[in-house]
Amino acid sequence: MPTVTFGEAIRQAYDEEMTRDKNVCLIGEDVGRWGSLYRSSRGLLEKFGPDQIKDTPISEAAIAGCGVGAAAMGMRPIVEIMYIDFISISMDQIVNHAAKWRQLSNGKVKLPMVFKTQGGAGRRNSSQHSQCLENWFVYVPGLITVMPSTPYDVKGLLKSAIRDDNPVVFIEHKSLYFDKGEVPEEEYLIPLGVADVKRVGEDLTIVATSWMVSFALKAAEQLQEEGISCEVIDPRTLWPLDKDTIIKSVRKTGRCMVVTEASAEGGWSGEVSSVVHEHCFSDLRSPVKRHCGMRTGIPYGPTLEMQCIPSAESIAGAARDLVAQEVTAAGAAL
Amino acid sequence: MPTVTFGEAIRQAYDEEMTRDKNVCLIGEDVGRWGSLYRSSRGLLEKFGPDQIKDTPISEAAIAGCGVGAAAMGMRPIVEIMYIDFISISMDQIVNHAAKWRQLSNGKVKLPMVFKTQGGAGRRNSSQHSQCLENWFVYVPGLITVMPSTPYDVKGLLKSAIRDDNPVVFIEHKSLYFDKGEVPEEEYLIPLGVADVKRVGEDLTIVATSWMVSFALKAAEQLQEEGISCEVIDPRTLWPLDKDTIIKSVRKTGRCMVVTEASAEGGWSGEVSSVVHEHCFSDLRSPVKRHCGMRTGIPYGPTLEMQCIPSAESIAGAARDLVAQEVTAAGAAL
Amino acid sequence: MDDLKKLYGEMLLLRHFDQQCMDLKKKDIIYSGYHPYEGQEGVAVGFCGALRGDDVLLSTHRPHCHAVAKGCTLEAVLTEMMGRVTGCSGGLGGAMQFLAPEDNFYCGSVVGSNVGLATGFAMAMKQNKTDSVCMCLFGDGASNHGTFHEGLNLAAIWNLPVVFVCENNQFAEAMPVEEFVSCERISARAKGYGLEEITVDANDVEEARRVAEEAIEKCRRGEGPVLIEAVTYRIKGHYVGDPEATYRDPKDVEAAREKEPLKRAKEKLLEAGVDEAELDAMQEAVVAKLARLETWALEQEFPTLEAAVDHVGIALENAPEVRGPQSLVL
Amino acid sequence: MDDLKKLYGEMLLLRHFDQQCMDLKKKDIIYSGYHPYEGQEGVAVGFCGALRGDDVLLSTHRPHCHAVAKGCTLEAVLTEMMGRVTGCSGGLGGAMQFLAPEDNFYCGSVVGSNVGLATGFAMAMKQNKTDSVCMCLFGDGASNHGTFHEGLNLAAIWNLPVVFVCENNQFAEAMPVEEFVSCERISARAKGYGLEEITVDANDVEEARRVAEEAIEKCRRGEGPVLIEAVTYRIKGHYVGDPEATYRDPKDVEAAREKEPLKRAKEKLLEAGVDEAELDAMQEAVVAKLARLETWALEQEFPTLEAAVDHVGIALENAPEVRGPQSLVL
Ligand SMILES: Cc1ncc(C[n+]2csc(CCOP(=O)(O)OP(=O)(O)O)c2C)c(N)n1
Ligand SMILES: Cc1ncc(C[n+]2csc(CCOP(=O)(O)OP(=O)(O)O)c2C)c(N)n1
Ligand SMILES: [Mg+2]
Ligand SMILES: [Mg+2]
Repeated sequence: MPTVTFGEAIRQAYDEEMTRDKNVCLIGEDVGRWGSLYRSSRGLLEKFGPDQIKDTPISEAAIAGCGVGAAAMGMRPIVEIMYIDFISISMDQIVNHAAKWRQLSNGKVKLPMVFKTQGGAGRRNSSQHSQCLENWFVYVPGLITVMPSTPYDVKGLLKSAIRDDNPVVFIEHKSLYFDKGEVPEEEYLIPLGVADVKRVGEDLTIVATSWMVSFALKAAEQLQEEGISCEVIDPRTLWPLDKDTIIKSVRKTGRCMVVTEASAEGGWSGEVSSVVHEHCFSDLRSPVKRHCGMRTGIPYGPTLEMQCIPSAESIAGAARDLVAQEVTAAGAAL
Repeated sequence: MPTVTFGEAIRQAYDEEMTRDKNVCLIGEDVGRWGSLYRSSRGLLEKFGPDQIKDTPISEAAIAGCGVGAAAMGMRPIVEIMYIDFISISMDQIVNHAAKWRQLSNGKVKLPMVFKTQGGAGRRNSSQHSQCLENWFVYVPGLITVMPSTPYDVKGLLKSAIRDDNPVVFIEHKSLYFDKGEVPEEEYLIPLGVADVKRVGEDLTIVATSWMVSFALKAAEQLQEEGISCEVIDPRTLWPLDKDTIIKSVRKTGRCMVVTEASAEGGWSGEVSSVVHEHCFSDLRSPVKRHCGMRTGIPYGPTLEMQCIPSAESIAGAARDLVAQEVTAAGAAL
Repeated sequence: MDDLKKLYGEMLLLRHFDQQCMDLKKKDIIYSGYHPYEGQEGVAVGFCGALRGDDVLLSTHRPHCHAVAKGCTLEAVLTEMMGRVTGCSGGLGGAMQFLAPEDNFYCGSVVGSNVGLATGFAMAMKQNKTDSVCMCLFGDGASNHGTFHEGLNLAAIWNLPVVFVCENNQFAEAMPVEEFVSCERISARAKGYGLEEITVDANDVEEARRVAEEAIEKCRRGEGPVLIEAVTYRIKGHYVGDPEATYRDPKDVEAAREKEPLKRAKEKLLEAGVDEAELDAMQEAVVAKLARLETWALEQEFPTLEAAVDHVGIALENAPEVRGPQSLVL
Repeated sequence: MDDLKKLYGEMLLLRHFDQQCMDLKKKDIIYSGYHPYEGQEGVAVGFCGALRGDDVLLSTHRPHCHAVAKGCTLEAVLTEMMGRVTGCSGGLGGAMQFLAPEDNFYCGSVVGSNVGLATGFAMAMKQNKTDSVCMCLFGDGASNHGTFHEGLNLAAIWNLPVVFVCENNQFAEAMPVEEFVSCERISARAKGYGLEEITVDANDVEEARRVAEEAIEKCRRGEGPVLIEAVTYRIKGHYVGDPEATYRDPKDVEAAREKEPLKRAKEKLLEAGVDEAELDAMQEAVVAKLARLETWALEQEFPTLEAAVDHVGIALENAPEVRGPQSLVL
């Protein structure tokens, strides 16, 4: 299988879907001439022309609105918001319109559109360019939220997101664009709402997303040497959540840790933790642990930001503590 | 003690704080002439003049930005966003600026400001005017989030929010404005971050917020007659969360249910559920239950919206089920 | 005069329809916020009525007359406001927000947002190489919103077929336009987008229609967008029973009544020799028609909770391969 | 000529400072996105340099020269960009976002937002009855943002003392202004807010300063706001190493070099008989000063994790009664 970067996998997904369907178009700031900030659409303006690749002014509200209108007319727009931090400017269009119109028309208006953006730390861009805001979208009925972690996944999921008839918020991670991985030459889709067990294990289920998946896998390798066997699950779609895969795993391992770069408070990690407790209470040897980013704006500088988010070491440390812990729940004592 | 409406309690808080400190001002659409949509600032333009009561154009982004700038200059602005649904338009100013500036200046820039808005269903205003979006703010480091449930609380909390040196998102409920309750004549403050035990009980801890508190209390009354004793906790401040009060209660009752009008998925109820599991795992007889609004846009019509959110009856039903349940946790079996 | 008679008839229907809705609101049979339209009929009939079926209209939180003028049936619009399944949005939307894709009509209750949405509808039209146009109506208050600016700029640089109509009814809730809009005429904003400044007295329905047709034709020729300030007056409060005394003098309302579009059209018709009895007959017919409508409407069903689904949870008919099985069992 | 010599000297410092930052960026000693300023010095010196200490300046994601011209020390600005504790924001902000309240300087990396923020600073000034003003700088790209519109309108209806300066450097990243801004001159947007249309060739630093002073005085007199389009040219890429070939012809850059503000000021000075050796000496002094600065800067400490606190968790010194005890133990 060819090995390509995360960014190239995105470009391939665009290329294939735009070739397949002329209604697919990409709308955003410098998606054309520049081929997007991290070059994931390079060369596409030349290939598909300005009907499918649309450079826009700096107008995040209008761009998002434009996507909603175009989708209502049957196009399949991908609206790119350059940094997730700026999606704060498009929230009205996403939440009050994109998320509502299908219901408001009894399903008659379909909104086959993708809000594509990137978030997270790791490129030393400080607190206005490094946020993890994914749970805003999980929280809003009417939206699908996707966060891929590998080149293989991003391609298959993006293609599915483009083909889905509901608005999908598709969140890449800025620190993943230059990561490499195998991507088959033949076409494939990855269904939305299906988790991937990235590593099979027995003692502990680690649910991790996006950039954190690779850290969790590194931690799992290290722990394996210490005799702790971790199962690492990447839900890939944050909502709809593939509860079955997670529940099945926790029933087996009896322990669960959720790892996110986003801070825990008010985050999606609490959703997973709650779901696991609700479904696996009697299987759990100890409460689900959330191992998450610090509750702070990501600070600038060469090293500080990495200290604010989980690392392979910190994940391994937290996992060790969790496995060592055996908590007696009251229920059993009765 | 005099009995006043929720709206009047807000007006009193404004009045007292604006009298005490000329830097306190209210900025928003029709807060002056009209005295706000639900009349909570009526008469104040006449009393305090346009320096303290500022009618604005329909410009939610600029209004929020104006508040941030004014606060950085030492004023204490209250920015009113008429419906929380429109706060989607102010998110950049709240999240990328208000929430970040204090940290970004090492504490030198204080932002003593309140983003005041109202949300929720109950007034048949359909999906673009009825949302519960509070968890967006709990999720963002640098913000305090408050949701009062009674006239007494709204007054004391609003006064504290105005005096706090950090940005506070203060969310009222549109269905509470005409509720009445006792409010003392003498001045009082309610500290942010302190929960209120609205009813003492033994068998089950119900954590409820905003409009749901009254429903939970009604349910508790009914359940009492059936011999089930509920403790009802209103955190009042969603973040910082008064974990101690909740944990103490659950250690006593061994059961916990979180009731929110917002749907559970990605919501603040998951935060509470996680915190309780993390701290009270061995005290719990069964997993924490989230009893929350349906995951949908609030539909229009005379009755449908009330079917989408918890009621006293549904809360009582869920509580009955929860108390009947005894789940054996694995930990104890080991 | 036949043209004016026709326009007058359409305005008459809207006037009475609006009155009927207001009564239903007072009886609590319309449930949500309801925003009366009296006095603004020149805009609905002059502008919305100038559109073809395949043109798209994006309206506001004050949409009911726009919708009817665009071609939605009275049945669908009224029962939507009454929350019945026969409504445009199946009764899920209410009086401020509903979608009627079959009639190419969309509205919503967030002020200003539709200016952004319009660019997408028009972009699709342009790309599909049809000569359809999109008309986007919004208020004087909305012209202060950021989306107004972004949408106008985007439409202008892309040459999109949008007729932007700023329905200047002098007020945004209690905010008089002259205090909250920083330029003398809203049309002065056109220059900032390289567009022509156009202001029309929309209480003159014929003039409104003429300007509308010109703008629509311009967009059909690919020379859009166009921005038009359509000046009118909101005779009623922002909503039924709002505290009007806080923001305007009753005398101003009286003065506005002298200039409102129905009165003007009627005077012109009478001057031109049209028989008053004919106009009275028109009115009677409208009243009778609306009475039948109401009787029918009151018999329609309300939607049930099943309608309030989050469509995200539903697997896709046309592309099942993109959805995992658990999406069925959310 | 003494005035121009002074302005020239200030521009010279910024030119070399910018060059130095660019080198540090290439060496990965400046870590975040870094946006060069070469060619735009006429704006920083002409406009920002015209402010008093008590005036507030709101800048952009390209802030370093604005900051220095406003009065922040080179030490504070450079070490902020290098992430050291001695920086304006204690090294937490970086090259695109930092706050220096003691110097009344604020900037941020979200394009357009500062136009809204400016209204608040100015509102406070007006209310405090000082004659301070707020200057808000933003780019040609930012003039397409919704906040531009909302902020201008709000400032205009409230008569706020803000000098809005649109630094038109011809590009927003790879977007040429003429393709993305729908009016010929950005200043044409002024009319939409009832303001005068003012465009200045900001490569003529004297002219820029004259226009700046006039605008500032106008605001001090309570006759604000003012909107100025300051035309200049971004000689370097949007960031170091951007794919310039995708959006402009190298010939255009060459042409722009002929018109850039330092060259023009120098020519004028020489024409007026200033000795070239004197100018060379100025340059040498600048270079030496910056070399000392860098040596010092490299010795400064980085902040530690303790600095990255969420201030919400901290109980209040001045009003402890509004916070419960648990806020201490988050
Ligand atoms: C973004 C937003 N802000 C505020 C409101 C509340 N609101 C509803 S109608 C209205 C006034 C709108 O004025 P205008 O645009 O002139 O339209 P009109 O009501 O006069 O038809 C306001 C402020 C809203 N619906 N949306
Ligand atoms: C809201 C927002 N959208 C997009 C960006 C990404 N971005 C950073 S700089 C820039 C170009 C800004 O152009 P302009 O306003 O002309 O300022 P200049 O860079 O020319 O100084 C863009 C699009 C951003 N920082 N903020
Ligand atoms: Mg109006
Ligand atoms: Mg620029």
